[in-house]
Amino acid sequence: MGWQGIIDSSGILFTGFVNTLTLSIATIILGTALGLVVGVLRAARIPALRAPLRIYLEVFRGSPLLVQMLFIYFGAAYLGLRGVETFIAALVALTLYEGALISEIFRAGIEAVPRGQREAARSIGLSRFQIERYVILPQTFTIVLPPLVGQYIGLVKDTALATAIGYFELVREGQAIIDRIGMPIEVFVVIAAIYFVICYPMSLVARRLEKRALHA
Amino acid sequence: GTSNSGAGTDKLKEVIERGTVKVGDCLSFAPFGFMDESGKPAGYDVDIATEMAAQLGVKLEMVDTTADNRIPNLQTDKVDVVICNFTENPTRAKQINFTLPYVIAGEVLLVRTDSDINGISDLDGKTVAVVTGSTNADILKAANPNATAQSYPTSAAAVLAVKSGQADAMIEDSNFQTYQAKLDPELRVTNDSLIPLEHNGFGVAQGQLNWLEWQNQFIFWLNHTGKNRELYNKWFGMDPLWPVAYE
Amino acid sequence: MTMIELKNVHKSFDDLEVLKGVDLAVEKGEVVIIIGASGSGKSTMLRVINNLEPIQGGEVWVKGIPIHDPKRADEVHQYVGMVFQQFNLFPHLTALANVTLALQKVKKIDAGEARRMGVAALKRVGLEDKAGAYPAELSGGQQQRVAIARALALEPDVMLFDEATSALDPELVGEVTGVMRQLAEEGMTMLVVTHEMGFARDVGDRVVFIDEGQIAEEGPPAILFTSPSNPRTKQFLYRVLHR
Amino acid sequence: MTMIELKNVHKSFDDLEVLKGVDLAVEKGEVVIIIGASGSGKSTMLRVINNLEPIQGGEVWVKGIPIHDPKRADEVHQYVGMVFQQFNLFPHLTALANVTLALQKVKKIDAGEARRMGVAALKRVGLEDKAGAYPAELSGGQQQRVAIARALALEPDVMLFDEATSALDPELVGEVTGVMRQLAEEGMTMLVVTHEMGFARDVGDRVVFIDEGQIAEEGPPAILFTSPSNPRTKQFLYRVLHR
Amino acid sequence: MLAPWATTFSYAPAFLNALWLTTAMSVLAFLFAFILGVLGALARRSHFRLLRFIGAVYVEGIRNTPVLLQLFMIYFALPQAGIRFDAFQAGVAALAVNAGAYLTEIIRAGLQSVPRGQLEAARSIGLAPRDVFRSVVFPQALRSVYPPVINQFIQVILGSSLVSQIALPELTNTAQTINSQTLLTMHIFTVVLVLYLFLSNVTALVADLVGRRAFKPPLYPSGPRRRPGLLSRVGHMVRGS
Ligand SMILES: Nc1ncnc2c1ncn2[C@@H]1O[C@H](COP(=O)(O)OP(=O)(O)OP(=O)(O)O)[C@@H](O)[C@H]1O
Ligand SMILES: Nc1ncnc2c1ncn2[C@@H]1O[C@H](COP(=O)(O)OP(=O)(O)OP(=O)(O)O)[C@@H](O)[C@H]1O
Ligand SMILES: [Mg+2]
Ligand SMILES: [Mg+2]
Repeated sequence: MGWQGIIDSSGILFTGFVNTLTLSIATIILGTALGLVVGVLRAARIPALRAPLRIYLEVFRGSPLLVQMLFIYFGAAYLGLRGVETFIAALVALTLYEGALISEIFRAGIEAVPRGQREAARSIGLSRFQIERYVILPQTFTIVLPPLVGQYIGLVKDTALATAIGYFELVREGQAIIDRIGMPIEVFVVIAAIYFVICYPMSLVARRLEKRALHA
Repeated sequence: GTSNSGAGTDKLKEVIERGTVKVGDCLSFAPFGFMDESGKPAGYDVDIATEMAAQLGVKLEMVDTTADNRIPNLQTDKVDVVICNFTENPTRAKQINFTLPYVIAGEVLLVRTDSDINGISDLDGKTVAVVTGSTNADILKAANPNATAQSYPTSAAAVLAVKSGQADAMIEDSNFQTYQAKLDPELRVTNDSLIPLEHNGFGVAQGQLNWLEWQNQFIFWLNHTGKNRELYNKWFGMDPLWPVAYE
Repeated sequence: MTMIELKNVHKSFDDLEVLKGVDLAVEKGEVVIIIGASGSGKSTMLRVINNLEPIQGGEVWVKGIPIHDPKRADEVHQYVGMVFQQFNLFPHLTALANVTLALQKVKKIDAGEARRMGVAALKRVGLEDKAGAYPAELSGGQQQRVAIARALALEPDVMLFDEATSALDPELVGEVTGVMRQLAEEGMTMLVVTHEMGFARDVGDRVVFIDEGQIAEEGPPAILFTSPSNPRTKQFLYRVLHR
Repeated sequence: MTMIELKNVHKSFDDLEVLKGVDLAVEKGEVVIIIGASGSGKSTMLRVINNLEPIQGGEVWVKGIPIHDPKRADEVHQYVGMVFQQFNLFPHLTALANVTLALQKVKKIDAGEARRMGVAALKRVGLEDKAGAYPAELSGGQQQRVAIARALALEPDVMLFDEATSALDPELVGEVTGVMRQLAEEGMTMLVVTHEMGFARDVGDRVVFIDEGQIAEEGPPAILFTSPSNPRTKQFLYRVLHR
Repeated sequence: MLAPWATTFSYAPAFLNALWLTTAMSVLAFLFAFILGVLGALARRSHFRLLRFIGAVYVEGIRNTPVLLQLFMIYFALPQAGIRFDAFQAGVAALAVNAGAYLTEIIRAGLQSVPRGQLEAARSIGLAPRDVFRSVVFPQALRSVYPPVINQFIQVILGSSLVSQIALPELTNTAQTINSQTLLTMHIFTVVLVLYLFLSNVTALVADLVGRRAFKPPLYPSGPRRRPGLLSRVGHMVRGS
């Protein structure tokens, strides 16, 4: 049967590809939104939020994503939360985890904006919100973009862990094919190639952005 | 946590009104459940689920699950019924309800053809793949304490471990194992069952008596019409190893 | 009319007391030059007036408003404009957008009118033709003039300059002091921290010498520069003028 | 004795020709001051002499060694020491270790003797008490003096200074020019790129004015500063001296 | 109320055993990864085009595919080619190969980050190229890579949880097994989460103490004393303060 078996399985591979992409894009959107909010709040050093945000960050950055995912998947089940299916559990876990990492990117970006910018903005009477919105965040854009794209690459790869709670993304589909036709090396190489095709262009973009940021 | 899900409500009515039945099925457990070339669910359990939807007159919604998720899925009402080679035992029955058995199995060892393992007593110092959340780790420990269990998340991974030589043997349901051995000439199944027979039924959440009753009726129908035997033959290429009731 | 009044202002950073009881009153139309050694507290004094630093004691009044009262502190920005040593232009906005940002967002002036006012402010500093340029495309002197225009557009009653020329290449200093001279002539009330002694002599109505967080001596430039009475002032002037 | 001789040196960066045929001879004990506008090629000339940049044409001789010959180029470091604008001290080594590194690694002098020589070199720049300090613990002026000691310890015949004081705060400049003055008095051959005109006048034997990659004019400071003949020199000096 | 916790803690021996496996695997993997990282960085800076190419393929190939997949390749697929690792060895190999790619880039960047002026000053005092590297470039690079290297170590510890998927009874796998037996999800995963947090924080703390002592002048400028949490201190180190 040989490679023919893999070619015959292109339908299942495509399903996996679509599922991986769906989970990745959903996580990119939600994780970035969460990261932005947390990053801005942390940079603002609001005393009441300091400890809770800090705990959120330390827990999600300091423990394995896989454990978080299992915890949320099984935990939600026993907390009586209805409708937490694999996709939702994977999405929630990935969003919380990537959101923690992304928030640090935003925070670093905000803190890289020179103090003088904030002072000048206050001097012309802008409000706290206006300072962030019109002066600080636009300037962080070029700073955060390269590491952000870098983080997205990690995120796409991290979606592979959803395999462990039974989400049919690429790696799980690969196992399903091996289950039927064997040939683990060939199947895994094909899966790796698909990931590479998604991630490598992102790496190139990240690198180009980084160079541009350095020269700006 | 026990069920806060369906107690008191009439699940049967609910399913018919909803127009869909949500069936939890293990899709990494060929030929009971798996993904075919085009990525669609297929297999013995899947066909039974399809038959069930037809008899209910509703649409089928397949929810993939794994062995260790069967009970949580029922308890949190994510599925209406689990069809996944679910072995009945009193401990589990404290958390969920079981139907009558629809398929009966022994537990056998799957080994490589060239292996010298022929029974449980040959497992001294060997590694044996089991699936997390199945009863097999306990069976192994009781049957031969000198063997080491390796706990994989799916049956697919466990079979792969035997094929690639990462495990010396795998304990699993005889139906499943026989099918695997038929698929791959490099694998064979040992003869003797490690335990008294296992009776596998559907699982439903506790307290849904109408629903449970309907499921039993459905299994009775499957058996006495010969539908069950026909499907078994379709997927396993032989008659069931052990007969079920009311055939 | 007294535009700015500091009464016994105390300011510390952690354990370091930087302003140790400063009293100062600036009248409308006055140009006050502030001199003193590095670290003496000149910048801190301006920043306190502009509510960029909280104080630990004393009072700060701007046009009769108690800036030391946290509830009213932010009103200072309606009356006081500040120009920083490092320009602090917003690099992602054009010169014009730098000037109009606060007009639109703070004063809620509509875009067309804000634009007209912004161009007028740029004209005052001689940069109407650079309205569309980004800060990175401007020389240091031009950047600082945009920063002045940004403050002027809000029509402040008082302008604070903190070493507005000392980050500039020597050739460019004249551009900016020129604009400052012109403002002084137009009657703007100004507090100016500077090391440009020529400018101080020409333009200042009064020179204030700060030493270790206190006002050690003050007076008209003609007198203070030629015959300072405080020995510290003497020493400082000697070092600055004879190097 | 001619210590350094440049003959028709050409140096380009890609398409940009930075040195366009430079001729220069420096005699033993001479102190040559190099002045010129920013970007005129002053630094590049020193870097070429010190074999930090390859040249595209012409010859560079140091104590009779042809530095333009790649095989002998590295010998220059035995005779020439260089002090950079940015100090370039090794941050992970103490002041003393900065000074003794080359003594041990290049001259293979044993640790004890190297240490004695290093302390002596630090003493010459007035820093024997800072032997154990790391660069980050020293002021800019002290760092630059350690950099001078590092070069001196190798007993060079020629010292190159590239704006050795222009990264320093004004108050600290004197520290470093003081050491340079003293070296000049002791008879060290020196090439000095500087903007400190007072120092140039006092210490220089000869002033070389570089304009767009060429030596436009040279002569003793007394003459060149007061009555330059080249109009470009005049313009440059006017701008530098009358600001 | 307390019964679930009592049940959970009755598994203490299993958890401790698992903790040990996780630690041993992480430490071994990190050691190999560091060696791979140094070799990779040297390859990528080599004069030989082929070595540079191999280095690039290694880094890009690994960094653009999931670790889980790399682990499955090594454990399930390599035996097909006659190369067999047990679960522990496969875990060590996968984590080392993966982290090695990141360390390659970290170390390469560290070598590159030494300012040009340092090289020029070193040449000006006549140091030979070998001494320039040994006495000037390497010690400075080491300082600048220390924080991100430690961070990478922590990533290895956290990443080791993936090895649960090939049935090695490390922390995560053990948790899954106990969970399927007891269904005490909240309790069991809380314990595991705490154990991972403990491991990563202790690593950060020890690295911080070592960093403070091992480098002269001290790695962290003795500025106004702040008290950031351990992990964010490493984060701070990582961003290269
Ligand atoms: N944010 C701060 N935190 C701690 N100390 C500060 C801060 N800002 C200023 N200082 C200290 O306060 C003192 C006065 O600083 P200030 O900037 O007002 O001096 P200055 O007179 O403007 O000096 P310069 O001429 O150098 O600008 C200095 O010792 C300075 O180190
Ligand atoms: N590494 C390089 N690559 C490309 N161009 C360079 C390089 N180094 C210097 N240049 C260019 O060569 C010219 C001469 O530079 P050089 O540093 O010698 O000037 P300089 O006279 O020392 O100026 P300054 O007073 O600003 O230090 C400049 O136009 C500069 O941009
Ligand atoms: Mg100041
Ligand atoms: Mg130069």
